[in-house]
Formats: sequence, C-alpha cells, structure tokens
Amino acid sequence: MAKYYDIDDIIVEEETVSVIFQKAASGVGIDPSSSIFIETGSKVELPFWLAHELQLRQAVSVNVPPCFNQKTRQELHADSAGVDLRSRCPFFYEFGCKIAPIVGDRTIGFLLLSAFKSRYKEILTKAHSVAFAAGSKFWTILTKEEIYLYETAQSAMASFKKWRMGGPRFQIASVLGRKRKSKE
Amino acid sequence: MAGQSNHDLSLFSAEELEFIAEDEIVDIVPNLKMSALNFISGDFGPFTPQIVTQVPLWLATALKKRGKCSICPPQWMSVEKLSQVLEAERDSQEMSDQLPFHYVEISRLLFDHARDNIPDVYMVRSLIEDIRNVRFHKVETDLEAFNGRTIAVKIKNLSAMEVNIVRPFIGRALQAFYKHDSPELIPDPERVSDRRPQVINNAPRRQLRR
Amino acid sequence: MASSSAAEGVSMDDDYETLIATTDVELLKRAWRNEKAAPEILRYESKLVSRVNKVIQLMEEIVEEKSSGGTDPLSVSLYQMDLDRTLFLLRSYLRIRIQKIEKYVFHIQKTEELRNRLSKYEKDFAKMCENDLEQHLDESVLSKLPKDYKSVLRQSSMSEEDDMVPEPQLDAFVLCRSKEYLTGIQLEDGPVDDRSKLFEMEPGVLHFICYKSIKALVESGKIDLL
Amino acid sequence: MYGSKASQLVKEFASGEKGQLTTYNNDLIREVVAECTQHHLDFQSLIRKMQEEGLDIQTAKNADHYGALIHHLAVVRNKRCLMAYMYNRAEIIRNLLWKIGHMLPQEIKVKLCSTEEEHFKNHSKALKNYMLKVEVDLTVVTSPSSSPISFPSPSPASTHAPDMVPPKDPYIKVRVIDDIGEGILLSDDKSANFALHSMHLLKRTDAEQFIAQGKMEELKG
Repeated sequence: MAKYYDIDDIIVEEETVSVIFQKAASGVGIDPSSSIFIETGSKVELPFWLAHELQLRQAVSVNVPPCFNQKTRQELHADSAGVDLRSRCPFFYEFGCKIAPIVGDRTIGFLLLSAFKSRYKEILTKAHSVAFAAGSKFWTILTKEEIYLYETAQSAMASFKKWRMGGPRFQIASVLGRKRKSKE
Repeated sequence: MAGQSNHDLSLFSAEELEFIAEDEIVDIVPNLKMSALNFISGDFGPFTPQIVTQVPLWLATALKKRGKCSICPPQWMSVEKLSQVLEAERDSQEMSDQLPFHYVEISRLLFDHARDNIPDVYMVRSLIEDIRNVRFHKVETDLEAFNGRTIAVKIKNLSAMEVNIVRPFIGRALQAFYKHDSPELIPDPERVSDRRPQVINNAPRRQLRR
Repeated sequence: MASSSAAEGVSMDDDYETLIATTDVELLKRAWRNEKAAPEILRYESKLVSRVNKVIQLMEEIVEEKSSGGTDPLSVSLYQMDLDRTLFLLRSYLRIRIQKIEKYVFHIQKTEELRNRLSKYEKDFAKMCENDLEQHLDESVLSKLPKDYKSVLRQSSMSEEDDMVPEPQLDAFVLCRSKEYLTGIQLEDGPVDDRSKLFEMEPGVLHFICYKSIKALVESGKIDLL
Repeated sequence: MYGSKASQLVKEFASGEKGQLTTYNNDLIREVVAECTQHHLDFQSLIRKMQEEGLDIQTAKNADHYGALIHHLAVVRNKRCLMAYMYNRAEIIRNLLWKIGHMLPQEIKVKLCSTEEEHFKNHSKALKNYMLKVEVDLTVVTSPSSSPISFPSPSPASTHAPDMVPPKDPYIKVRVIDDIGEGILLSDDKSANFALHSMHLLKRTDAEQFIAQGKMEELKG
C-alpha cells in the first residue's frame, strides 16, 4: 500500500480494539487469560493491525472503540472545540477512518467530519496568530492531525516574518543541531 | 491525513518568491553610459544618463546598490494610490485587484535598496503594512468558509506571498475534508457539502474590524 | 503574472507577456515551478534543458573573456549575476527531480510510463539508487527474515500485488492557474454524467485543485502550477 | 502482545526530532528478528499438524489454521516495522547529502550501522556519477582541502558551490564563528586567513559551504 513506510500510519495501527472471536484459534499466546487456545466467543484486546486482518477473514467481530462511543459524541456535539480528543486517541481522525468500515458503523464518518469542521475554525484563528503560546490548554487537546495543520500554518507565518525581517539567508543545516549560539 | 508525506517539499520559500518577483520590469534613471546588456534572460539598455530605461528589478537594485541609477517607484506605490487601495480593502470582503501579484516582494526590495527614491517612504511603508494585514485577515475569514468536501477552490486576487502563506494550511485542510467527507466513509444521503466549487472570497458580508 | 485586470504601472499584465516570445529562461522557470509543485515527477524537458545548457556555456565563455579582457568590472558582475540566476533555475529544476526519484525510486522503476519521463542520466541514477537501497534493506533486514518474507516489493509470498511500494499522493491539492479559458474539467473520478461535476477555469485566476483532476492539463501545458 | 517490540522500534524513531537521527538500535532489531523466526516456526508446526491430520491446508479453516494465520500476520507486522525503521532512516541519511555534502560528520557516523554508512557512500557515488554526466553540481561541495570530489571542469560553473538559496548579489559580508584554519583557496585563487570572529567580503559561492557547516554566519543589512 502507498503508506507502507508511513510512520504515523504504523503507530495508528498499534491502537488496541476489543474483539470477539468468531472462530477458535490454537497455538497463539495473545489472550493472557487463556493458555494458547482461544475458544469461539472469547473477548480479547488486540492491536488494530491484527484485529483488522482477522475481521476481513470473519475470524473476529470488532467492537466500537471507546473513543467513538456515545459519551464522546455528546461532548463533541455540545462543545467540540473544548473536547480533549488527544487523550481519547492521539490519531482520532486517522483511527476513525480505519475503524469505521470494519465495525460497520456509518455514523463514525459523519462524526469525524463534523468534529473536524467545528474544531478547524478554532485552529485556524489561533494558528495564524504567531503570538499564540504552544503550551496553552487548547494545544494539549488537539489530535496529531490537528497539530500538523496548526504547525503548518504557524511555520508558514514564521518563515514569512523571518523573510520580512531580512534574517540571514542561510540557516545552519538543522541536522547538525544547535551550534553554539554566537549572537553578539 | 496523518503523516502527510512531506509534501512541503514542494513549498516555495519566501526567498524563491522574491527571486521570481525580481524578474518584474521597473523604470530606472541611469547616471552612467553603458552599452546594451545581452543577458540570457533578455536584452536591456543601452543606458544613457538621465534617459528612463526599463530593466528587471534585480538589475535595477544591483545598479542602484553600486550608485549607477535611481529607481522610479511603480505608480501603485504612491501614498495617494495606496490610500485608495486600503480604503477599498477595508470596505469589502472582496480582495481588491489593484495591486500586482508580487506587490509584497517588490515593495520590500525597494524599501531595502531604493528608500531614497520613494517619496513619503514611511507613509508608503505603513500603508502597505496596513493593506497586507487587512488582506491577511480577510483570507483567514475566507478559510473559515470551508466546510466540506470541496474539490476546487477559486482564490480571487490573492498575491503571491499571501497565497504562499496559506497554501500549506489550505492544502492540508482540504486534504482532511476530502478524506473525512469521502463517500466510503459517509454514504451519499448524509453528505451536506455542496458539489459546486466554493468561490473563496464570497464569504458572508461581515463588518470588518477597523 | 499580474492579477487578471491590468494593474497599470510597473508590472506587465498577462496579455503582453504571452505576446512576446517567452524566453527559454521563462520556460525553465515554468518547468521549475511545475516540477516543484507537482506531487509526481513530470516529463523531462530535454530540448529546453539542452538549449539552456548551450547558452550557459556560451555566456560563461563571454564572462571569462570579459573578466580577463579588461571590460569594466560592473558589466562583468552584471553578466555574472544574470548567469547565476539561470544556473540557479537549472540546478533547482534538476535537483527537485533527483529528489523525487530518490523518494519514489521503486514506484518509478516498476512503472514503464514513469521511467520514460526520465532523462538518460536520470535513468542511470534511478537504477543505481534502486540497487543501493535494495542492497541496504536486504543486508540490514530482509536477509534475516524467514523465507517467505524476504521480498522488498511484497510483504509475503501470499501478497497478490506489490504492497510495499510508496507512491506519490496524486489527490494532493495544488495551486494552479490556466492561461486560457478551460471547460469540461472532470473533478470527480467516476462517470461524468451530470454537468455539475464539470468545472471551468477562467484564465489568470488561481485555483486550489486536486492534482489528479488537472494532471493531463499540466502535462499539455494548458495549466501552470504555482 | 505480538508486535509490541516492533512498534517500540518505530516509536523510538518517531520520538527523534524531525530530520534528526537516533542511535541505531541493534539489540531491539535483533529481538524483533528473533520474534519473526519464532513466529515462523510456530506457523510451520501448526501447518504440519494440520497436514498430519490429513487436512487440506488451503481449505480447512480449523483452530490450527487461524493460529497459523495469526503467526503469519505477526511476521508481516514485524517486517513492516523493521522496514519502516530502516527505510525512513535511509531517507534522512540520503538527505544529509543535500544538506551538508559528501562528508559524513563523526557526530552522525556514530549513530549509523555499517550498512547505513555503506548506503551513504553508495548514494554519494551515484549522485556524483549523475552530476559528472550533466556537468552541473547540485550538492554543497566540500572544500578542496578536505576530500575533494574529482570534477572535470569544462566550464567554471561546475566548480562553484551551487546555490541552495536563490542568488543575490555575488558578494556578501560574513563573520567566522568557528575555526576554519589557514590558506583556504577561494574560487578567484585568492587565499584567505579565516581567524575566529574576523569579517570578510566573500563571494557567496565560497562562503555557502562554511555557513552550511556552521563555521560562518552572514551579516545582514
């Protein structure tokens, strides 16, 4: 797949989901409660990458993860910009896109879109004002994707201001890390 | 949307935009006699003292730096014209089209290299600063108008530098909308976004903060 | 170049610019901007680059003569600046292409149509790049894995297609502008039945569009990327 | 849980600053590779068990089949993490060539494994090979005094250190902020003595490589 080497994509697939085995499986040590035989019907926590492949082959059914449950939806509906999505799932949107088709819940897609739309405006107004401190509460509730969006706007604004100030035209190659600051 | 492949590879740096803007043609009044210059980028001159000649901005600033000419500021860089533009910008959500595409870079280059050739240079400079701020703010309010799967967005009258600043943001925002509003995720009937491309600057009229 | 309506004063508006024969430098600038903005590698502008190379060589000799032949140093340094500007464009154009080859070497090497967009020397480079990377990944990881998992293109012998190859994002949004009035641009993939799906572009107006919708128009030169 | 060591490897890479390299984690890689071997052994023993029971492994979907499937998926996951770790590091290593040229600084060399160093050298050769053919120099050239790259220079252009930033007036004012040493030959054959904190009017093309290596800074305005 096009995203095979994408680090974030790999990390998103490490998220755990709870599944119910539709088929038995022997000789595997993934269910701490049972030895190496998993009966049909047993409930197990699996990483998404395993749950997804097993679901495709009808070996398991996947439950809707907590970060997309009713409680989160109500909070998002009430005041989406205030909801701490990052603590629920750092890749809330990416994970949502991956989980929606395999839990057969069409409303997740709609939830993602409406959450993104309403939080997007908040990010926009805060992002383009360079003065906004990154450490504030608003920053900590953003998901990774929102932070990418935020950082893109911030860096574009910052490089424009640097150019306008007429800063030195070369930067020291960042890979060398911070050279001794010799600003007289 | 996560882990965008570093599509930022394709971003133009402000220096590169300045480089592109340096090909814009300006009028200069040379004070030297020099035969025509047959550059790769075109033929310029010959140069005779006090005779107005048209050259690219990079050549104009190079000659000016060496005291060989004075640069005639472009017609739009006058207090009178810029006050008109500022007024127009403040009065409508539309972006006015009276400034050239590279007005930010051109004005900066002239402030850096030909300040003494610009009448009321401090006034001109602050007018351009105000115009730029008003336009940036308007771009921001237009961005807020994004709300769904837009496939194409028309950007009316944005200048090169303004576009370059919002480009990465718009790119990723549209990408996110495009992905989250995609048919596989949300079946058609529930989709709200209109199919027509949005004209970016027809956001609802709003009283601009003076 | 300038916004659609002609702003009098310094900058020439579009019509004038398209009238005069666009110089090779203008064409190179366009190729550079297109290559920089497009997510995938475009066709190599071989005729243009060879013309530019010749004129650079010629100009270097002229600058060489002038600087040793006692011409006034001012005009020498101006000719040198003009030369540096063209050299920058050429280097930047070639460098972006090489970086795209580095980034998508497996994808390019296994897709005939993409490989044919490369110059002769780019093809040689792509071959070496592919071998180097394959050898590195093989020595460090693949050779140590169980037998059915040693491929650099397929995750395992059970994979039906090359499912390990990174590809450029053709649905990325790019900024573009057309020189003429364009109609019938199909925005959505899938059947083009209803008219609302088709899109028009006025000349000189900027648009943010999904790259794959205008890919062909960029290749045919009708649309410039910015 | 299966695959957790492998994803720890990927997270370790992701924890590094963008574009910066963490030290090559040889032990963790060896552990993940060992896991793959073990998974594959378990996979084969489950398949053999099914064959001994006379089942057709293509169609029979019993508990052993699903057990074998899980082991297979674990190897595929581990492979993806190992490959992503090496591939993304290799990308950063190749980008070093654009940023600081063909000489690998010691502070980076210590973070690499042997095949990564080899990859850097091979890639440098491939690039030099290409640049020789097109007779255009695309990378920051290391100064002649250290390992010079042999360049036939039919045209003076190819001896210039190329611009990574659009060209300006060729001459710029710089200050030396780190020891460079004596008698560096400049492109116009004048040699210069770059004492610490001394200031010079240099050709941009000569100054660029020293600035990229953090030995000089440009004075602006």
